[in-house]
Amino acid sequence: MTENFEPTIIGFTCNWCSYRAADLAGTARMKYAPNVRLIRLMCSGRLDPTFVLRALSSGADGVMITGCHPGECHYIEQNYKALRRYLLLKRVLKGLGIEPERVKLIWASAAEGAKFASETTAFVEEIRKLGPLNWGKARDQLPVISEPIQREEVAA
Amino acid sequence: MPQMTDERVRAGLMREEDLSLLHEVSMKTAGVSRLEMCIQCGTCGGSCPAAADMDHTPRMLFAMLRAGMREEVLRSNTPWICVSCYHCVVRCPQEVHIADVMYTLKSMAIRAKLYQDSTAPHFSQTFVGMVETFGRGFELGLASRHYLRYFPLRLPGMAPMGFGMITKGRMPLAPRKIKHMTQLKAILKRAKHLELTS
Amino acid sequence: MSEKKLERVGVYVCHCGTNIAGTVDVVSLAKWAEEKLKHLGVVVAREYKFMCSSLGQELIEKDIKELGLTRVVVAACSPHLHEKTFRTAAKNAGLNPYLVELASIREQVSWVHTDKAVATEKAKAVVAGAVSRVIENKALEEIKVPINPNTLIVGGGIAGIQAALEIANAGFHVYLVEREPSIGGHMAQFDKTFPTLDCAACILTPRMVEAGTHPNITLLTWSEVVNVSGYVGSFHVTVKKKARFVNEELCTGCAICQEKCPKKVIDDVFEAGLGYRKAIYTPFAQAVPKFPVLDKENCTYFIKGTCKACEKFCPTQAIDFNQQDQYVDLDVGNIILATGYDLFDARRVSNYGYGRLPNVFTNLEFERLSNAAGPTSGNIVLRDGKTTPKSVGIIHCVGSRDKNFNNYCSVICCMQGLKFAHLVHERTGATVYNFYIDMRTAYKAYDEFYQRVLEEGTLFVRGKVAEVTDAARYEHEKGKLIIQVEDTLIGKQRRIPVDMVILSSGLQPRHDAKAVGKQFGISCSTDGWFTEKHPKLDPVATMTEGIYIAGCAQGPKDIPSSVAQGAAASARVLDKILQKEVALEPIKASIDHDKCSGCRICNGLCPFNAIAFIEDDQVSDINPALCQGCGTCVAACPAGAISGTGFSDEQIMAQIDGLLFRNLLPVEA
Amino acid sequence: MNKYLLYPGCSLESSAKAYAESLNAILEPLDIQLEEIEDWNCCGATEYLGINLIPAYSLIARNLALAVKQMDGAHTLVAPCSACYLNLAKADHYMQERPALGTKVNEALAAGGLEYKPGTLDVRHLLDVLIYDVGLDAIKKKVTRPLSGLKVAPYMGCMLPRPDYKHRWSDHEHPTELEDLLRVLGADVIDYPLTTSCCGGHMTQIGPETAFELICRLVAGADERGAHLMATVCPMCQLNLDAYQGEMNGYFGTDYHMPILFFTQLMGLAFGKDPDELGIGTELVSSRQALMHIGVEVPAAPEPTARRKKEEGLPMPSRLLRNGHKHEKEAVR
Repeated sequence: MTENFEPTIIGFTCNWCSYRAADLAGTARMKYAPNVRLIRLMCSGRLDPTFVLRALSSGADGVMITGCHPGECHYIEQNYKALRRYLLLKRVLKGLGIEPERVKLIWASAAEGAKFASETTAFVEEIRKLGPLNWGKARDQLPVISEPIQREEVAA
Repeated sequence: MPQMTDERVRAGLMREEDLSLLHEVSMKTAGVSRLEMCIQCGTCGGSCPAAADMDHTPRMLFAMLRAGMREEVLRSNTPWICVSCYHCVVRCPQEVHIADVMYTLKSMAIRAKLYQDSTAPHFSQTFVGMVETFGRGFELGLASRHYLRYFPLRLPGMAPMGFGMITKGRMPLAPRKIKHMTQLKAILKRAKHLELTS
Repeated sequence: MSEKKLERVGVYVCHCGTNIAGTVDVVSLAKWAEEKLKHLGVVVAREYKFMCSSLGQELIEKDIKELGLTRVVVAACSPHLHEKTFRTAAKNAGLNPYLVELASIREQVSWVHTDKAVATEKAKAVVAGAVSRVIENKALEEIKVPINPNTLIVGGGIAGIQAALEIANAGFHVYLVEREPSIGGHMAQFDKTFPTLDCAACILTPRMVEAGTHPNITLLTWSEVVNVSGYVGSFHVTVKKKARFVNEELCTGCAICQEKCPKKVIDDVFEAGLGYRKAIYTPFAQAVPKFPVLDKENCTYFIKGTCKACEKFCPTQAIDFNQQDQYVDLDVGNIILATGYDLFDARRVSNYGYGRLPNVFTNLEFERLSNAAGPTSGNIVLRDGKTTPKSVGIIHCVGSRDKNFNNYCSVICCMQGLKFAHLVHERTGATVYNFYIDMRTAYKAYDEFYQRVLEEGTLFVRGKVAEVTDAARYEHEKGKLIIQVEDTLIGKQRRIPVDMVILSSGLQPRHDAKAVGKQFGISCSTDGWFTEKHPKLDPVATMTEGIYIAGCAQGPKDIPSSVAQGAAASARVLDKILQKEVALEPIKASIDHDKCSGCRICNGLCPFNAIAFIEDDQVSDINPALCQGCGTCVAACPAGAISGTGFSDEQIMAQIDGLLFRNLLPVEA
Repeated sequence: MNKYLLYPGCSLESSAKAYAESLNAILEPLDIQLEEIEDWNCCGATEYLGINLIPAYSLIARNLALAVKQMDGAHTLVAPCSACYLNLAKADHYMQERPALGTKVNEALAAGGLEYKPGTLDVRHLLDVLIYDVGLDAIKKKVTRPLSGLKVAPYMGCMLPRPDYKHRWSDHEHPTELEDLLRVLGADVIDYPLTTSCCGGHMTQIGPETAFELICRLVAGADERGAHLMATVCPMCQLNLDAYQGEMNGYFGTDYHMPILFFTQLMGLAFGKDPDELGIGTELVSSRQALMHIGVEVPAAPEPTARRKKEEGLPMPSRLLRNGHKHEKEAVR
């Protein structure tokens, strides 16, 4: 199963460094694993841990959080806040019975297209090894996602 | 196609596989060697208190590693002259672990049987032999074996010193042995096995 | 069940020639979007060769008008490239520009993947994410704020002076704040400037005088900025004018007080510790302004209660022992930080012996030593004050390019080292050695100067000096400083005895750069220099609107580059002033006061001090002009009371779902 | 009473007996307790590292593992020998820096039923503990026979201040700790720029010409600056400078007579101990003449004069770092 398993991963990027790193990887035609789908935030500090839980509960097998290197945040120091939340989030995931390794924080400057590409591929392989996310009973314990997915009803 | 003569190899036209030499040395070194970071500034060669006796300065050795000059590097007396004073290590602007790289080169040279003058390897091996037998150093045993073989002419000059050391009780005539020699031997046996398999 | 009216969404897939179409099946992608995303409100999906072309844009504009689109998704390149293009197109067609989203299927899909099927599948996800998100987008309006035409410049070195003169000459007012008693900065301390060897004072003094007398420039020397608030267009700044104990109205700058003051003090600042000044002093003869400063810590009157020699001899009764620090409030529209650099403390490289071996000098000491106005009147002598050296060693890269100290190249040291070699050679005829790792003489006329110094007979040794010692090994080394180095070009260690050693200490960020950055709301790089908005294309702007940087505060640089940056920063400021008002991106956070519990968690999170607590209402509030839109407070609010326009929870949640196709098909309960 | 674990090292049983004796003599007045690790083995000096990597580190780590067994609240492992100190500290450091090495070493240790988790112990040199734990003030209080009039060259050697993984010393090149200690004992400390130059290490055994050159630099440097004797902190330095001084003189045709004592011997003397108790007399270059300077009657200590007092000329820069700190170490912290 895990042999053919293609994980789906949501990646959060900041507008100033890591999104531009992804742009650079593209401009330089660097190839990397196609499993990561990116969301642009203005800053990694915008990352609400709920987003990560929402992604994992909506079908993502892993979440990649990227931001500017410490000391290089375009909003001075907000990436440190992202780091703190990330560490906390890992503890929460552990509590929910989810492998904390499914979430990874990566620093990438706007100049580090190559790093972005190689880290992405490496993370996909790590998640591939972990296998598909198996929520078991954990999904029921999720207090943070109170709002049901509404748009399904619209379509129904 | 011209032939790859020894001269050509020495002139820098390397066989491809030798380009892995730097990486090999780096991987065999304890800690993180940072060898690939060398900028050839010469701080090491300038700092070395024994540079005058070396055939290559450490800096040159690192350039030769990059060029894949395996034989020349392992034949060099430089690692054996290194006195482990760590001047170069703390001054190196690129934080290369120079002294530890020297230890690696020594062990590689011993294994490749390339270093010409056997004095230094013999001393190290005799010393280690004592430690592996007794668990502690034994200066008199070491000195007598080593000097008789390599420095017989030095002995007359050293006699007063040796006599002084013995009469002042600074050189015990018998070795001391640790209690749990079997335990130490078991550890070293396993360690040697790990060294070969890694 | 839900009666929510569907938005009318148009999806436009760009081929970008073969850039996208070569890897993504654009035709089936558009078809898929039209069919499978219909339930989200997609009413039309088209593909076209070049969407950014005028024909492509017209296609979108036409659909907006004719099909009554309320949202647009363009699947093309990175938003950093063409977001503005398509937003403008929407605006032209009467749609609010913020109701357009770009789906990056070039940089993030076609250029980085090879398998067409896989790439097309990922492109679908990216489009689905963008469609889901755009539905949640809100119409936004740009915020416009007026620009106060006054400018604050912090730092009166050559970069700050240049910027001040450019703006003042254009007819606008400048406040130039300087920490030291006089403007001039490091350049005023130098003797000659490379590569042309003009005398620093000769070219700097006229600029200083011009700045000092310009009707549009208010000089605030012996002053420091203590508080900054506000935002681009209207900053409020408080400047502390330290007490000079000299009444500037009365003082004529005759310098009699300095002459009569009995207290001699080692001048650690201007004379780099190599000379003396009085307790009441101007740092140098051409100081601007001409008024002296009384140094309270060293003044005999302040220490012992008697003396007052300066007061007695002052012909205009300008000495005022009761003067207090003053606080001046300024309103300005833009700010330029030109705060300069500190010299690396050469004592830290203990193997070079500075502070231990008397005849080891720093570069700044040598500048004073060779300066005709310096403590030795320009005589290059040893620390005994009289002996001319017969041999001099100049060591490059002291504290620079060294992971034990500063990792970066200090840029100026090679040329400075060459300049010193020339001066020593010219004035003493001594043998000069330059010890270098790499000779970096880029830029106009620099390498020619290197050639000239070579021609003069300076001896170059390629090798980073290992140590400078007074421990002689041989007779000829006795009484000398021995420079021990590997001459890497011959592969041998050399010991070179010299009389004098000059250390080219590197440049490093001001010791308080981080605090100053925080005060003005800008960041520092890992090395500690102020961070520019873009390293290549926007080197003098910062991430904070209205704050600019110039000179060495941004990174090591020489005089020409500092001057260029000063001028560049002033051009950016003038551009802002002439626009009279500035439009701010409407990506901001705002607080729903009904939901805010007043916990104040967000208050400390904002690096731009945009969040304030309103005591009367017991809620927090965000100043939209200060908010830069990072969204950290949005993520942190435990009550969910803060929302971020452009990046709201709803938008991001919807995009997550879209990317995962979660909202693609109805799921049976 | 502060308890420390002690790794004495082979030399203290043989060539550096005097170090062991003098150390014992000063423990009681300074209120320190040293508990020797049971059944410790040789650290391999600088020899084993050049032959085999994993066996060399396993040999060192066995001592660390044994020490952990005896910890009982004590975290510091003290080594009086600089080479032993460096080896023990290095093993601890590299097992952390290269976890793969740590794993292999522990695999080897397991063959002897042992284990060492890097970072468990604080490996420190004796001088470090005396200066930074006991403190100069406490030492000063015990001085009953100030060494005034005795000109001492402070010799720190290499492996103590370098590479200094944990930033314990004030400087890599010119650390002042030994100098400060000797001054507290009342000695006239000479300006000795060679304080961290190399003694030759094992080169006395394998390349005597190289070693003689290095020994000569040190001894000549001390002699030229008027030292009566040199104070060392390491058995190997003491051995090279003392035992080989005669041969070195023969090689260069010089006639230096520079006694080499351990700093603990000088502490013992300053504390009023009997020279016999301190192993004085076991050095090959006799210190009798040098010690006559403090022998009979102790003259009143003259105020030490500034080394380079200058009335004229250009002012000297202060030795303090610009931020007011004395040492790089403090500046970094």
